[in-house]
Amino acid sequence: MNPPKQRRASLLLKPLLALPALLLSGCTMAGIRLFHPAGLVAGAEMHYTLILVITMLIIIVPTLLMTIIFPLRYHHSRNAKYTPDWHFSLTIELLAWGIPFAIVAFLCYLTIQGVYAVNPWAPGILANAPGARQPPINVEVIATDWQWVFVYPDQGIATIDDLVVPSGRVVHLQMTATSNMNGFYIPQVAPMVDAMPAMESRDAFELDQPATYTGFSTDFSGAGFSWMQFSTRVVPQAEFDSWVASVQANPNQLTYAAFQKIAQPTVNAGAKPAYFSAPDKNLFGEVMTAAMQGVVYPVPDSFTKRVSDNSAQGAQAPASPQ
Amino acid sequence: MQVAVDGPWSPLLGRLSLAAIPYDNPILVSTFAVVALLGIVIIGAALYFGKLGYIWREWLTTVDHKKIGVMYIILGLVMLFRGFMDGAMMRTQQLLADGPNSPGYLGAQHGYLPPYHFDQIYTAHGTLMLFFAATPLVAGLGNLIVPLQIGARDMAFPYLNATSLWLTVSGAALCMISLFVGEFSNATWVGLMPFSEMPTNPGVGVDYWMWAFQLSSIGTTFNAINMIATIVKMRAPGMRWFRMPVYCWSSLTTNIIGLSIFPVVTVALTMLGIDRYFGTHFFTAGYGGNFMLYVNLFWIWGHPEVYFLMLPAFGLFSEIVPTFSNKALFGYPTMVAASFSIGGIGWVVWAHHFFTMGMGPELNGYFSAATMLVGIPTGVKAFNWLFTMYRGRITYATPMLWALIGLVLLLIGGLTGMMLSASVFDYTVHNSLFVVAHFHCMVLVIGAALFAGVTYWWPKVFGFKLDERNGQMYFWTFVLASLLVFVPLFYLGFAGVTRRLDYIYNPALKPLLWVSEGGIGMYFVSLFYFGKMLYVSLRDQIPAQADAWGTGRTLEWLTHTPVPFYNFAVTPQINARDELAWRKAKGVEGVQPTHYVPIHLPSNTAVPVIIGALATVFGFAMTWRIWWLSIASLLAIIIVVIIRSFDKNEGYVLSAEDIAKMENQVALASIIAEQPKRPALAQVEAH
Amino acid sequence: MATSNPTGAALALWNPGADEHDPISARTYGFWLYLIGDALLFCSLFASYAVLDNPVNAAGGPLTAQVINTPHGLWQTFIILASVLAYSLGTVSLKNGNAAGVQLGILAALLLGGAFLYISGTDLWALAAQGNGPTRSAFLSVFFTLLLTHGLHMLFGILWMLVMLVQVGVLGFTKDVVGRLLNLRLFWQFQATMWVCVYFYVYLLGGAR
Amino acid sequence: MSSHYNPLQHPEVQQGTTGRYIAAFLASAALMGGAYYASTQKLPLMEFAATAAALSLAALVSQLALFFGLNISQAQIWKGVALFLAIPLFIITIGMTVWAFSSLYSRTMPMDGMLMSGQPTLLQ
Repeated sequence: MNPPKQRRASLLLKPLLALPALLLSGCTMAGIRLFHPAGLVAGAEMHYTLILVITMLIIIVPTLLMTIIFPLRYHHSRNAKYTPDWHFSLTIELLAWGIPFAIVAFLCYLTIQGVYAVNPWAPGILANAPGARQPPINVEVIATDWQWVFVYPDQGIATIDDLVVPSGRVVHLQMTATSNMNGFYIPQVAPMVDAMPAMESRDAFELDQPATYTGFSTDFSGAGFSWMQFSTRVVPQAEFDSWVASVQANPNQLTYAAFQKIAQPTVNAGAKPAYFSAPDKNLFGEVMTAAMQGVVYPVPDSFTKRVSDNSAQGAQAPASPQ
Repeated sequence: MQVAVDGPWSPLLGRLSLAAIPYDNPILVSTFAVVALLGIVIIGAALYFGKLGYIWREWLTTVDHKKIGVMYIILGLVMLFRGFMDGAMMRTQQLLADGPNSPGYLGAQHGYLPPYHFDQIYTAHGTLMLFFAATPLVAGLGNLIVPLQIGARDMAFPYLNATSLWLTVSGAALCMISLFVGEFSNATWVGLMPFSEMPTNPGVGVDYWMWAFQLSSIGTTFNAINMIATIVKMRAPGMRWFRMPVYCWSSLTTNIIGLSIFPVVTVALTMLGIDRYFGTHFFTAGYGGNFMLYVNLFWIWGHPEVYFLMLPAFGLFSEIVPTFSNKALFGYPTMVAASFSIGGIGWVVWAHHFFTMGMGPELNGYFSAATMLVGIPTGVKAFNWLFTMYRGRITYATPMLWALIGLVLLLIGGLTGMMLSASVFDYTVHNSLFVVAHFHCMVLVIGAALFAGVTYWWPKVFGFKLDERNGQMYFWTFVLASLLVFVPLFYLGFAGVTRRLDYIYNPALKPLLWVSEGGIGMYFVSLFYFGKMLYVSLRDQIPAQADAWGTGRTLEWLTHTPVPFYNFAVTPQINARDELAWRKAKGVEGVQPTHYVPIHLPSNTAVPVIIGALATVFGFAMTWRIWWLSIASLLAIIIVVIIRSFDKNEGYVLSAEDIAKMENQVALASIIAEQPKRPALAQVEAH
Repeated sequence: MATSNPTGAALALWNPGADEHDPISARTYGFWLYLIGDALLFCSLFASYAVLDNPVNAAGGPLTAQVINTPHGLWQTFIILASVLAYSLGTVSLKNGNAAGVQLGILAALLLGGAFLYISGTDLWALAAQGNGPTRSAFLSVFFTLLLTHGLHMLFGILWMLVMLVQVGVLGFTKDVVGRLLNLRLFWQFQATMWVCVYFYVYLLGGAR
Repeated sequence: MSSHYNPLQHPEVQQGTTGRYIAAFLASAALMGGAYYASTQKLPLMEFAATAAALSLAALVSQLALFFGLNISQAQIWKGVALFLAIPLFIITIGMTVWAFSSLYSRTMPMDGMLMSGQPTLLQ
């Protein structure tokens, strides 16, 4: 399935799905992020969703109409035709099983196709993407309690809560976590994938237009979970290169010891970013190994019992040792 | 081998100390005041009217399936109320804590609940609604109606039945105790791993959750065994398999599911328990532990559990729609086939709850496709209900209204569920409010079915109908409230709002949150009408007919209203599917038996309620690590069971004269009437 | 009883006395259902075992092949089968109400069960004493849990047998006692069946890998 | 009435016979002994697994048929049906769990790659 056709389909179908949303809350339409996918992966997700929904509406809408019409039509006051003993019809039963079966078969076919298209480990849809000819940008993602650490092994830099990637390049993400499971998600951009301690998961996306998105955790991981956001900035290649150079010049180095301080439970309200040069080459592996050896970063009692005070502290406290 | 716990521990009281009582939290203190006041009023009233002995003799120690059913339903409704209050608090918190400039009250930075408290509230909401509201309501209606519909005297194992009830109650009691002593779990109702493990969650909250869950699931397993054995072994003569009402079929499938899934979650919880108590490493991240294993085991239970609750709802619709369409159920055999298909498919789709965890596309593809298959039998059921209404004579009594709205909700929930089953869509909304809205649609189907069922069978049990006028007001306000609460959640989900947020980052979402909060307000209005409905019906008590709705078709409407505690004075002979409709067609629905034979009934026993109380103590002691008390209460349970097994009591016999008297004056046999003491039989040895 | 409807045909509408169901068969059926639930409990343990029997989950500790004693396992298999045989022969004496025969069968089954538990217990104890206790790794956690779950079932069965020894003497063969004896036979037999699965899966397959 | 009811005449009491039980014991013990014998024979893994599985399965069937006395008579049919319905669940629980985790392990736990080279001591 080639991408341009897909986008056309999405453009055509989008208003259909958006209509009720518009009616209900026109003012917040802009906030309904999933109706504005960016990039091929999210585009494919939207595309498949729309086809699936429309296929299902083929059966849902008539059934809904019947649900409304039958009780009205056959209300006792209307004296419509009444057949008290009619309780079986082979034709209707065959249709009742057959039509859903046909529709479900089609949906199954479509959804399996879709699964391969957006498989986060190796999205089929990115195989022929414009950026596929260039080497991918590799980013290692470590979810701590409750911040995101992004390590760029090829560039030798690291950031907190700030994912910067060049446009027109495929981005490969490798994820793990320190002590709790988190869900990595950038709506409109990348599929949701869990970041899990002692395990490694992956995600991938490519965006061709510079833009800024918000990402966050989707899997509850404790008291600071609601604040666990990060910004995703897609910038032109040249800007990315100069940004990398500026971070490389940063004197803060992300050794494993420095990381252990960062990984202490911290609420980074407002997702204030921090930048590091020369991260430990094997930081990702060391975090995974530590998790496998049973290292956890326990949340101090003060955070759990009186987190209201602490989230305030967290907002003022430096997000990272600088 | 006890894992060292943070903080003080003493041999006598374990981790329990005065600091465990949250007297500094105004919300909990006021809740405690209300609960304590209610408790005092209820006990005081019972004392004042001299009913304490009656409650003990006729209710707490009963083994009558109808009384047990009623108590299940009372438990379910009380817990439904508490779960609803939790839900209201959550929505209010999200409304208040919206955006960085949102104000904070009662010591919270945003909103009025600190994250830790908020997390406990939604955990409690999920746990209570599923295990202590929906499950008891489903089990209660099943207990009440299935033996009546198959013409049985009681369940196959009345004593086990009471034990199931009291184990469920003990789980609910632990949840209630956790409000005022210590804390509840903050690790969500599914128990997130490794978050629930000792290193990251050292408090007693997870233990409370674990034991409440464990005790109630043991109760539910027993109940499932009992129901299956009842349906297989206790059917009245002539009640062949394909003469059983569809509700019994759906009870059978549901309990087959229940029996097969609950052991799995028992294992998962036990593993978590020994992790927490003995320091093993099943679900930790380190030492080779695999927390995905918990997720896997949990959802092996968790997904069929959805159908465990859903199938009885379908069964209820299948009873109510024909009655109020005054027409036989359309497509009975395919209805049965669809129930079994749903049960079977429900067992092989669990991994769609963790599409985002990193299984390969072949697995995600398989689980997506398998999940979609559920749409086929569910669609068949919907069509069969529609064609039952087609060319019927429909009346809009309250149960029918609930059934109709349930059908509409099922379509919406089904559509969104089919969307979610496609993992390509799930990647965008997993763990979002869209999911929350979807499964609330589904539980509202269950809720609608349960309200329908309670309204429908109320007159059979108590002898008078619930007030129609207030019932309909309750219905409309409830439906409006549900729409207001949950439609915005779909949109919030599309906006990318995650579930379980105690703070929402985007102030632009305020209008939607307000709509949702308006729905909560509307729920309070509907609650008022619910109370008014109860009050008016209890005040007027207009006697109902045996066939209370006039168009009943199944066996339970054949016996007296209110139903005597012995169900049928003489066991009916079954001649057809929809026996009562058949008798009406033959003009013999009023023919009563001409003579009676004595009925053998089991005696009441205090053992189940004692087991329940000891189980509560056991759970509490384990939670607080009071080892001596845990061992003592566990031993006490075993000793009580052994003592009971030496009991020679063989029940009692209701003489034919007694039956004749009660048949002429039905109120004497009603389940709320106090029965005179009847001498027990002793068991004799065989030779 | 039959009654006639307006058309005069005889219709059976009521069936006096038909509510006397067969209590023993309902009871063994209910217990059978419980055993199926119990089998699913073991089944989830086996599934967990299959997942955790993996070098990743051994965390550097031993795997199945290093912690089992296959010949011991074989002896345990024979012992538990013999125990079931003893109990079953006891129930053959039940056919003609021979209380002494029943008690003898139970007693033999009980002693053999005790021997089984003794072997199991000493093996596990020795393993834990080597430092390979259940807290060593996730694999050992599931290994111990699987074997101890089976052991706890056996222990419960032995307790039940003790109670039945007394009940046969004190109460005689009442309906309840006979029902319990039949259920206990199912329960004890079920432990042997589960042990065959454990022996096959853990001792033979696990040992071969 | 239950007072006239002789529990010893119940078919489930009367069904047991000494011969059948002894046969059950001998069959099960021989089959399990055979499986043990196969384990001492240095067979290739798959071949041994198949042999041991077949013998153990036969031992289970012999217990079901001879010890439990499961058959399709009126007294036992519903037990048979219950077991028949449960067997697929046993297979699904174990089989699909193993399938899911085999995929998950190969994707999320790359043992021989980065980790082993980084920390060779961990898993030794």
